[in-house]
Amino acid sequence: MQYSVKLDGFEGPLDLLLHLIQTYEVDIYDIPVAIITEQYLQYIHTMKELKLDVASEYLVMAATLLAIKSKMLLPKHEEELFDHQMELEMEEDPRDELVRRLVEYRKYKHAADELKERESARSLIYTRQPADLSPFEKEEKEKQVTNVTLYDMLQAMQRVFQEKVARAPKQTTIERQEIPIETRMEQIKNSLLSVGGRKKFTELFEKGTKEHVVVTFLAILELMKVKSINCEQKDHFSEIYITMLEE
Amino acid sequence: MERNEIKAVIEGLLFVSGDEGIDRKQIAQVLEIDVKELDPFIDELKKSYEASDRGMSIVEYAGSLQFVTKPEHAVFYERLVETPGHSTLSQAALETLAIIAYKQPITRSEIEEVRGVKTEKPLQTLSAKGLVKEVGRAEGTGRAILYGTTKAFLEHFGLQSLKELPPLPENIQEESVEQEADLFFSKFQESLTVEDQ
Amino acid sequence: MERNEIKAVIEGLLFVSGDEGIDRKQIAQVLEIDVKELDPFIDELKKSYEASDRGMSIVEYAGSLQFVTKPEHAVFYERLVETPGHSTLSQAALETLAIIAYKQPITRSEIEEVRGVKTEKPLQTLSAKGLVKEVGRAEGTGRAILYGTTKAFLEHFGLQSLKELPPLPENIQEESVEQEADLFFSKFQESLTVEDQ
Repeated sequence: MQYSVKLDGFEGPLDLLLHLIQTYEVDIYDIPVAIITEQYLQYIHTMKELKLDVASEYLVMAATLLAIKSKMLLPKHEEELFDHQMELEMEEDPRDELVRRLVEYRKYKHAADELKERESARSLIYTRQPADLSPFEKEEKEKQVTNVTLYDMLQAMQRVFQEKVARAPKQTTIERQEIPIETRMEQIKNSLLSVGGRKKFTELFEKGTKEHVVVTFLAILELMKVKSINCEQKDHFSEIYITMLEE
Repeated sequence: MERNEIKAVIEGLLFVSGDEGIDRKQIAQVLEIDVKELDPFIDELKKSYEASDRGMSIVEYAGSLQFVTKPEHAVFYERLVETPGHSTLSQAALETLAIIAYKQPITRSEIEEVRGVKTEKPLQTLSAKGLVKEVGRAEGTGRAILYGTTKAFLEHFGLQSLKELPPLPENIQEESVEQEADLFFSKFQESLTVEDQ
Repeated sequence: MERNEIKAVIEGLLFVSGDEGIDRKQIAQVLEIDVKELDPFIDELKKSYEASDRGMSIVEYAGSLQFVTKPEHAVFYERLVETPGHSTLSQAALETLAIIAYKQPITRSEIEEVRGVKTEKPLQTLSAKGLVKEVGRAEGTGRAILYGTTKAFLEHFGLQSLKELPPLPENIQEESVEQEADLFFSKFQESLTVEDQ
């Protein structure tokens, strides 16, 4: 199950941190490191549970957060040795560098949103390809090709495929057989019952098609939500067992 | 729908459909009106383009309507072709050339399958410019002509051999990945809706 | 040359140039008149297309004039299957593009420093789409590639020039944004909590 697709929805550790800061409504300039670190690690953990590829950048950030956290926990009594005024001026907050990066990143994330808006406004207008002007070329010029580079050709290829994709949906969506989630939920319950109410998580994904995997996964989430099943896992990375709950 | 809007959309449709043209049935479908209702609008539009201060006119070939430039302005388009900065290959020709370069040997109908449109004219242009040529015949019935690029093609793009063509961008495959992600989220949202009921 | 003819040819030139657009200098060259003489004609043409019974309007992107359809008619053009929709960029590509747009020329590692993640793939996508390009090499060891935005970038976002980019926000008060991903994770975590009980 490799859903390293955009499933996680985050563009990297900074994006995830911004999300946490927003969710917990904390001040970006005064981040409660302990809480944020804990939440951050929980996300990483969840991603691993989902067998998502956790990019190394996320782990580097986790280490950074832990380092900041420990620096902030340094025994206070040492500080008493210094003049209080001095300390305020001299000592650097271990969070400073991280805050600087977050604020910087946030600016561009915001700019990206603005571009997105412009892009969608732009998508409401249509144009046409330049007309074929070859009939207007003089005979002796016909053999010549100027102002065309490899790059133009690559662009053209790109365009061909874009157009092909744009044309495609009308032809393919009809033939896809959709499995309703409710149906899959029933199937999962029945298959659990048939083996005494307990099954390995991975055994539910035997049919390899992508849609089947997606629907099965969502059906499991839904079954957990309505408390029809329970999931347990003894250790990190060990097999997850699905158990039927009393109805 | 207002009369003015119908007129405007017909003009816009003629414009976006470019050199391919658009037939009356399609226009009627887009506007969700009866084909017969179109006539007065098209006549009016045709007439307005006949004025001497207009640059295009509307022609109808084999049931397909399209904008074309006026013959009396030909001299200006000839000049345009010669202005520096004007690319000498049309977009259609470039696309066709790209497909041939990456997928040769290839038949015309295979090219048309990828592009989704007729490709006779661009192929003629490319042959005339010596960039592509016939390299053989396909097996099977019809024995269609197979096209490939020429030595002049390599020279023009400064390539030693076809192996030096830049690799095709990965995101051509990416598009299908995005569709899968979409499938995931649409399923997921579907499940949320179910839950709300 | 007659006034009507000038007007007609400008219209025709805009038409044949399609989404490539045409700049004032080229138009003047083709007409063999002075660039300054063009303005009243272009203004007049622009104005005539503003009427509600017209399907296109004239816009100026990246210094090039071009015809585009009117946004209020988008729904009709969408019904034409053959018309490719604008492909939209992924979040990763948009972020990368935003950083390049504001900080160009910039190296890949500088972009990665801001984003905090590898940026090879989005950069490839953007290059392949012609939205960014190599604009030079950085000084010093390695002589890393410097990236900048292209004319196609301006066109893609309907900008006249880079100056039209909105100023970067210095202090952002973010309202709480509900994300799909968040829904997803809260679901999942909820389920984990259930399991812990």
